[in-house]
Amino acid sequence: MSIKVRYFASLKELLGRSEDELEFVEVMSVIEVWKQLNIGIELPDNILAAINMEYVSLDSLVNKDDEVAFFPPVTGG
Amino acid sequence: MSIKVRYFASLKELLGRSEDELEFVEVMSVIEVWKQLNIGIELPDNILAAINMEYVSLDSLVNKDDEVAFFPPVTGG
Amino acid sequence: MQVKILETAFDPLQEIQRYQSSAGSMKGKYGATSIFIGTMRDFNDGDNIKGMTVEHYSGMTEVQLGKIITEAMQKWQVLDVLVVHRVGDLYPDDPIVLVAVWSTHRGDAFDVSRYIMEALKSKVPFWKKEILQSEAARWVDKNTDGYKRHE
Amino acid sequence: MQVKILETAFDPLQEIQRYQSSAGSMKGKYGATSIFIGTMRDFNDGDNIKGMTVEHYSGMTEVQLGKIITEAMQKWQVLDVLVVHRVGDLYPDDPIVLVAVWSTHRGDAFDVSRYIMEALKSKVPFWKKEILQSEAARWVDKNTDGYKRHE
Repeated sequence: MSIKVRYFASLKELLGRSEDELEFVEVMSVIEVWKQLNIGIELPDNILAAINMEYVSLDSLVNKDDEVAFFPPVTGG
Repeated sequence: MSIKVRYFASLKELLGRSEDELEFVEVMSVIEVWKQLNIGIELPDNILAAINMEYVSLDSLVNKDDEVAFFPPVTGG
Repeated sequence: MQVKILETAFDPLQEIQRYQSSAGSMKGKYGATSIFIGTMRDFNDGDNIKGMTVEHYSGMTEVQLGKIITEAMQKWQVLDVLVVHRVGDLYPDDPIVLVAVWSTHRGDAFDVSRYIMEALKSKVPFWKKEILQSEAARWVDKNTDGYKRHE
Repeated sequence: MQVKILETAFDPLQEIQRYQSSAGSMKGKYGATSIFIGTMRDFNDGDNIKGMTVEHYSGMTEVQLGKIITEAMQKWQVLDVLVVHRVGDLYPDDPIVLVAVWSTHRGDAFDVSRYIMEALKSKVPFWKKEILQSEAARWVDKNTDGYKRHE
């Protein structure tokens, strides 16, 4: 029972890795997931978050087996 | 020295001809050109007029060697 | 800029390909291409349509299309424009009109392709006559605003 | 409806041709096709660009594109939609994105192609990294509104 956490694009380069696993202990918010995995690194202002491939706010709750993602503004097209 | 007058689409079919020549005697308006050539036939309400391939109002003046055209609303595209 | 009035069937995608290849100076410069293709349907106003004849005022057609494209190129930032329109006898699924616009940024390409189509529909002297399944023929009396009519 | 994410170069006109031929049920029914093609430029923000890498969040890309297309098909009268987007390494003049929309009337086709492009640019998880002539690389920080920026 774990949470998969993914990072993309410039954020991935900034952190130097593309994903983390976090053991699921209790329900927590997206921003708390970030804080647990990136101690001392503030989440940059413009970063977006998703749970299970849907956009969410940073106070949304993360459950076991969820996939959480953090990434900068999208620039496709 | 004459004026060439052209009719298009449903108006051409209504009149049974696609063009007229009118001898140029003096400057006159577009609507007078119509009246001289189509005695007793009122110009249908929605008909548009052009002089030398530019849209004009019915009171615009026609000069010698001008090409005048009458046609219904356009339906291309 | 190019305007073509064609009396025989054309392939819009081939026209775009041909024009884009010939306009080599645009290469690497255009980020956006907006294309509109109008195709003959087999129905209109609740009737089945088996054919169509497009008449035009040769000469005025080119003058008016030229004005419309020039106006668009003055108002927006556009690199190039291609307009192709069929005249003569058409059948369902035949392309009627192609408008293709190349620009650096997408906003201009979208605006201009739509502007040209709306202006073409209201100002360029083409007229459509529909041949119904019953062989009856009728002139299309006016162009609509481009959305589904409440029939 | 079809969404394709491609890791190798594609020809937008061939994709349209292929899709239109396979969607035989549309024949005679669509009067309007609106197409947008986004192409890689060789300049951006005042710099010459020699290459680009497009990264995406595989899975979320398809989920978000599917939602956008479904929303558009609920809001407008549309017959079919094709969206193709490149990922991986691109070079100037390479197509990046294709949006093609088929509808009965032109208003819907114009509205939907633009709606999908704007939504794609703001919601679908693609990211572009530009390689400058100097070999320096930089992430594009955000998409613009689609008009020329005052640089």
